[in-house]
Amino acid sequence: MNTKNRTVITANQHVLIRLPSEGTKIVELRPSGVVSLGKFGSFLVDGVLGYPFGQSFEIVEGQDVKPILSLQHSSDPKDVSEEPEGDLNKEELTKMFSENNQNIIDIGSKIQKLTNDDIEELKKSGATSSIGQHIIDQMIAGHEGFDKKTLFSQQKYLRRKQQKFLRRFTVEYLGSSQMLQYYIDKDLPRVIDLSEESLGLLMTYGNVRPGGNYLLIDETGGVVLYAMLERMGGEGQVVLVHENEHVNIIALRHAGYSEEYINRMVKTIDYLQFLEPENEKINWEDKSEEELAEMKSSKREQYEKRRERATAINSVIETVQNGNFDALISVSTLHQPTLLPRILDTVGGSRPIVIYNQYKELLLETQHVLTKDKRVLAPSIFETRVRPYQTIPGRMHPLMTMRGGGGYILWGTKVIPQEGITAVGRGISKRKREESPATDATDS
Amino acid sequence: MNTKNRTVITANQHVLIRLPSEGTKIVELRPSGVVSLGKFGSFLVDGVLGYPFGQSFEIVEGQDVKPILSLQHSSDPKDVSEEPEGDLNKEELTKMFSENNQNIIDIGSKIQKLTNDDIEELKKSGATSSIGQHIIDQMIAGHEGFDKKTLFSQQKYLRRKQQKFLRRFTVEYLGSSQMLQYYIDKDLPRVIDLSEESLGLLMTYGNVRPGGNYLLIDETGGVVLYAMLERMGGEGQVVLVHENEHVNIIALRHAGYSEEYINRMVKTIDYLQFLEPENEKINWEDKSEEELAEMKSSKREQYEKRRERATAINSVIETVQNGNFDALISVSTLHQPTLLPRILDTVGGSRPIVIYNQYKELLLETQHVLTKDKRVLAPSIFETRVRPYQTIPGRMHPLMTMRGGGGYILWGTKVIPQEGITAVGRGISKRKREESPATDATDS
Amino acid sequence: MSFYAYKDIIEAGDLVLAFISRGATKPITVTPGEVLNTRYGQFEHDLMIGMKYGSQMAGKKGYGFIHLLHPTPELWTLSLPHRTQIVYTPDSSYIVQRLGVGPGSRIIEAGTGSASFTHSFARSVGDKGKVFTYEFHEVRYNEAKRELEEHGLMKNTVITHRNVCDDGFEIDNHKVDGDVVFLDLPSPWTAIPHLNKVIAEDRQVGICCFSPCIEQVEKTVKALEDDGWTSIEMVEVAGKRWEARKDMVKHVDDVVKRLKDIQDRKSQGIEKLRNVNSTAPSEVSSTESTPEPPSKKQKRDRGFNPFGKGTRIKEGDDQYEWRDVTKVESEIKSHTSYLTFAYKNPNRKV
Amino acid sequence: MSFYAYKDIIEAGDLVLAFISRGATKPITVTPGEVLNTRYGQFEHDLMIGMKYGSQMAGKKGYGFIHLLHPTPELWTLSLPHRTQIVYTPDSSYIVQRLGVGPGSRIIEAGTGSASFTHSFARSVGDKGKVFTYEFHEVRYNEAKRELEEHGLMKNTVITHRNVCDDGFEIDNHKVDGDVVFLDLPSPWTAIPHLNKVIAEDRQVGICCFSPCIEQVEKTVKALEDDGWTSIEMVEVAGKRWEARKDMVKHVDDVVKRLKDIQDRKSQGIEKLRNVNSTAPSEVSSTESTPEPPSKKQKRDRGFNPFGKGTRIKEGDDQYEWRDVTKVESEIKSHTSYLTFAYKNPNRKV
Repeated sequence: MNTKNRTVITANQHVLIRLPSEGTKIVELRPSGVVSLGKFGSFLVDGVLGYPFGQSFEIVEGQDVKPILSLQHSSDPKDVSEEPEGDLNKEELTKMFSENNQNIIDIGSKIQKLTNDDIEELKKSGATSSIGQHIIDQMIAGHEGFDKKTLFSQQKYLRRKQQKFLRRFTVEYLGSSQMLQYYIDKDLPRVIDLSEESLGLLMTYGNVRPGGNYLLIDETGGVVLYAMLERMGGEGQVVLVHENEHVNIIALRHAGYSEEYINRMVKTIDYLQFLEPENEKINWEDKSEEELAEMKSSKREQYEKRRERATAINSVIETVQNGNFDALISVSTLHQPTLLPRILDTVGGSRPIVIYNQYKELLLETQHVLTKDKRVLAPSIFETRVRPYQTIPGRMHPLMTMRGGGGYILWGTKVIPQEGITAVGRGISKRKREESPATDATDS
Repeated sequence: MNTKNRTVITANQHVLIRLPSEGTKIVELRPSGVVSLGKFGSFLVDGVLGYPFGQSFEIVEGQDVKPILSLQHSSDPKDVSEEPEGDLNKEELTKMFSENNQNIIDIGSKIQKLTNDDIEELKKSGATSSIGQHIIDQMIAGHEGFDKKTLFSQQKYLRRKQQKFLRRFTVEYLGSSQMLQYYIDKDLPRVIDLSEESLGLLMTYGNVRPGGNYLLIDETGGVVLYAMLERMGGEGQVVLVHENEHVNIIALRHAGYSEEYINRMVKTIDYLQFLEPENEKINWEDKSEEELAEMKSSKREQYEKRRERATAINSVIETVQNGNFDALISVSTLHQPTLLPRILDTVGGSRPIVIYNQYKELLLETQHVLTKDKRVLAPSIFETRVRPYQTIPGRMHPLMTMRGGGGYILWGTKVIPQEGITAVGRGISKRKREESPATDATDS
Repeated sequence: MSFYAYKDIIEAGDLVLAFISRGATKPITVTPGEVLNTRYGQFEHDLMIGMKYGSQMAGKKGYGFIHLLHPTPELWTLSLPHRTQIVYTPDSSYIVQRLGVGPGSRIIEAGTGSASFTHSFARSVGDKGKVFTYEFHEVRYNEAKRELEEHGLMKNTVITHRNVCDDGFEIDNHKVDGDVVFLDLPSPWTAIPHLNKVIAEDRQVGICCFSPCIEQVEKTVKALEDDGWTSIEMVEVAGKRWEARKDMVKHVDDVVKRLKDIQDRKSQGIEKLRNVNSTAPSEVSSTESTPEPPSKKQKRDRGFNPFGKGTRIKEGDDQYEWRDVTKVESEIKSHTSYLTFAYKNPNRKV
Repeated sequence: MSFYAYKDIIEAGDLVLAFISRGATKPITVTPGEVLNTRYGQFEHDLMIGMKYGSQMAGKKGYGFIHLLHPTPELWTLSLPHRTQIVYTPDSSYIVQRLGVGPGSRIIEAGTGSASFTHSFARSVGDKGKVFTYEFHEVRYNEAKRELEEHGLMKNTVITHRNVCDDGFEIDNHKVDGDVVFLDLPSPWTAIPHLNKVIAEDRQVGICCFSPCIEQVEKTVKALEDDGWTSIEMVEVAGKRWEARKDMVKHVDDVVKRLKDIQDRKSQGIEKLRNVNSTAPSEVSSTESTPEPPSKKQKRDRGFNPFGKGTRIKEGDDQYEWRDVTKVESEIKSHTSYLTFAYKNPNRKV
């Protein structure tokens, strides 16, 4: 059973902390513990327990917290992020235009009279909830150009400063999106450039759901595996193929799953065992009760360990030999064109084949191989990109910059070709081409 | 001199006709001629002469025209394309919602009582300006669901019908964008998938301007050449390399340039002459006046022709051998990685190298070759895509579909490497890498 | 056959998606005695029974084939006649991922539309979760209801004929208790205030509003703010499909050879002409520079023709050199809708 | 040196763009006696004089180098310290192409901003055309004016210090007669009505308004319609830069070999251990299945290590197999501005 609480902030779970700087942190909530957020302060774990996930807090007194509406909203009813309503008239706009222009050149650190030392001093001087606001007030006082800025740029400036000094944070459930976000921020190559939208597409094209029996290649340290376990809700099984002696599922350290749970849901097998099962099966014969009785306890322990290992290996090899997996999901840097043809037959009929790669060029090579191999129907390469907007009323536009990349996904369906089937004749094929300009499955 | 009139619709020029269906047509405006627009009617050329380019017309009486504001605007002050102002309230919106939904399933050709024959009959029945509106009225009368549609969907429906039957058209100057648009509509492979935005980027990165001396490879039938001539305004020269016996600049047929003009601005050379100039130069010695005087007139004519040809070939070969071109612009399906290293030296120092290809994969191969070849600085692949919006007030969104593709452009700068220069040492190089994550020119 | 799990062998009564060609997948219910007619041949239902899902099946006359696919929400979406605007997979998969939809989620969806996203939700929430979907349009409601029943999805799905903008989301005999809301309505801002009565009170609730026009987004953002939703963010999802293709490599050396060949053939022609006129012995040397005889099969003599100009060449033909390239769909979906996300929290211990 | 035409040899007083590295191009005016200091070394201006534009130049101490580039509007844009929002080349090149800017065009540009687009316009319209550019902000006006003068662009460019929203576009002693208008202003709708006095009356006039926010577009569209502009269309331009890279090919066979190698080394280890304990003769056969000795250079013995794990490998190293791949910039410009195009016609014979 999955004993994680997905809805309420609970002791002894790993959670994601989102900071006003848009930074993220994964922490374990030890009862009576203290979590340090660096320059954003620190808080007592007990203060956040019992609230639903997604709750935002502000550090108020010492390490105590109070719930707030969101990172952008202070507890005050009116706060700086609110925009003036109504259309600005021409005069105001012209003024804004001129002032905007005027300040672009002038603004710089040189007119910022508050030094970093000053700020550090202020931070040390008190631990009240108003410290962030206090620092901001001081900074405004030290900013000569501030009153010359437009209302909008003042607000933008304040918001930026706020992000740096307000002692606020949100406690989020550590779902797969949060886990991925954490790795994207900290170690993008670790997750092979995977984006949240590509992860979502992987899960959907892979038809990942409770009760499925999946074959997975995951070189993201377990982030993809974690997403699958989330979608499976404790039902089904993932056979995870790995290339090293030991599997790397470091991301699952934060997952809060019990070892028993992981052992039940995830079976691991290395490529040697996968591709040369007969050699790698372990010949094992249980010793008789009598023999066991004669063993020293240390020997007996060793025996049990070896028995367990042999059973596990033989069992997963057998699972692979039985095949009929409900999907193959591959997020790997290994050369897929030489790998896939050797493992495709373990996937059941009409089940999805979903291959992720950071580079479209490598999926291109893979698609050509799969198109020749009749066992995958209609493989295509998909690209999905999410573009976030600024939604300030009256100033709506896409964000000016965003992360490039995000990877590509090849999706096809495992099928069972029949010997000796002829495609339709040339004449029909010609008419068909005219009707549907897309490459046709019967052409391949 | 370029004798084309760029501002006023003038007799004997080729122009682009834009139709309400968004179709385009290139026609030559012969004085007193008649231009047929198929189902949109036909018009007397003399009726449109003297108006500025960009003028829209409606066919009124017989083949006469009257100027109108635009294809979307009838001469009536109030027309169907105008939207009701102001916010709709909740009730109206709910109504719209329900009606919208209701009609989606119902609308189809089955409830369209007017047959195509009826429409043809109506079209024959009169040639007045009101025929389009008349047909639309009849169609509305025959459309049972029409009064059930929302105002918006009624308008959308009308606009769609209008596009089919209103006898309107715009006469545009046949600029390079229009020429390209025409080929995109009619024969996309002819222009190798080139988009207007890629063409613009080619011209800008190629620094095409009056007085330049350019080396061009153009397999689009002359569309790129036409764009260059437009940017050069009759000053400078283009040396056009071609792979067949004769150059294909079919697009220039519509350009309206005189043969003299083209001969002055464009010199052509085939790859054999370009790459093996010494073999291909023609040994030519002028005959003496005495010899010429002895020739029969037919022989004399032949001699003059051969002399002209020899002079032209030798002259262009010499131009290439002198090199120092102001840019290399290549829009070609030939394998660039083997071609470029052989022609790069004809380009002057600090001049742009601009290579277009339909496929990024092929520019990728080219970039690798150029990065190794020290003669091109900082080559990169650029992609530009324009996304058009619907701008109906209150219903603003990007168009739901658009053409995919548009090609890619590799841009770098021709430089002159020096022998024996050492890059900075490893220590410095390491620090540098940390400072600027992009691949650095000194690395290659 | 079920949208909740795979089975292996086709039985009578099963829903099978007959994959005819890209862009042409036909849903059929396997019925003894019936025949599927396609332009690739005829396919007898009787023969399908007992075959494995995923099998390639030959046409009756010995040529042509189809593939017999097991339904999934994604393949079903592809096989749908476009009755109404569909939420395409790049959008739906992102919404599911971002809002953390999984086993146990309780979904509120309005309107049902073609029910394609409903299928996807039902698959994902499993038997511990629930999908409440609302459709105002009667014809479409009936069609969706029938389909959900036929597809066995009523196990965790409740469909209601309702104008949620006017009448809200409450359902007799059900505590909706929704924690994921998806609104695909022309005026989501009129529906948002009604949500308070049906969303969970003890945990965070996520919402996604799906609107084609930017002005709808502005109104939606305001309505969400007014109603206490936070972390509002709007995004667009751009999905593209690429196909692997091959592009012929044309070396400039071959171009040069070809130009030389043309030159030689021309001068030979002149030579021949001269020979005819003068009966002088032909110069043998003039053929020495002729390039090696072309190895490519050529129906008529085009001289040296390294790229097969004027002949019909199959992409990837072994006799030529090729490069792998990708080509995007000729028409891409440049816009589906704007997706406005937000969250609502109880802001108290629970 | 001129932005209108190339020259070949660098002279004293020339503007040279010193290309130091990608993302670091420094404009210098070649001045005898001066030295350019970069982190790749020192470069004496005196030595630049007489060199060809485009030359690679070695640093003073014998290592490091820069390239000496001839200015163009595009390279200038790249070398600009980002004084203000720049109209980037994917946008500017499209605007120029779409509005048919060419020799003889008469441009109205407001505001001048960093003057980078002004450079591009001036280059394109040539000596038959004219660029009228307006800047309200005094500091920026002065800077742009100085720069345009230094760059010799005053031949066809007129810069005016003016708030066009209030005071319009008319200029003493000039008939503006503009046929291409580019407005990069916070409130273009306040400037549009002033255009009527300065745009051409005898030919079509094209306009592009450049606005970051969608609400600005709505107001602009309305103002254009009210003022008789037609064929209004708004677009976005998305420009991306891709770099060629190489990705190592890792065959699964090598993975399998490596796993076997690890296995063998382990059992050898056990064997050795046993040998030490029992001094029994070692089994020679156990080494037979050891894979061929690794051919790659390896500093310490990692066993069979086909992909060089844990070692520093140069991208493209000959000892490994690679595939060419493209990688987009790590941060892309997802939005610059919305471009609203429209046309105005005299609607009469001229």
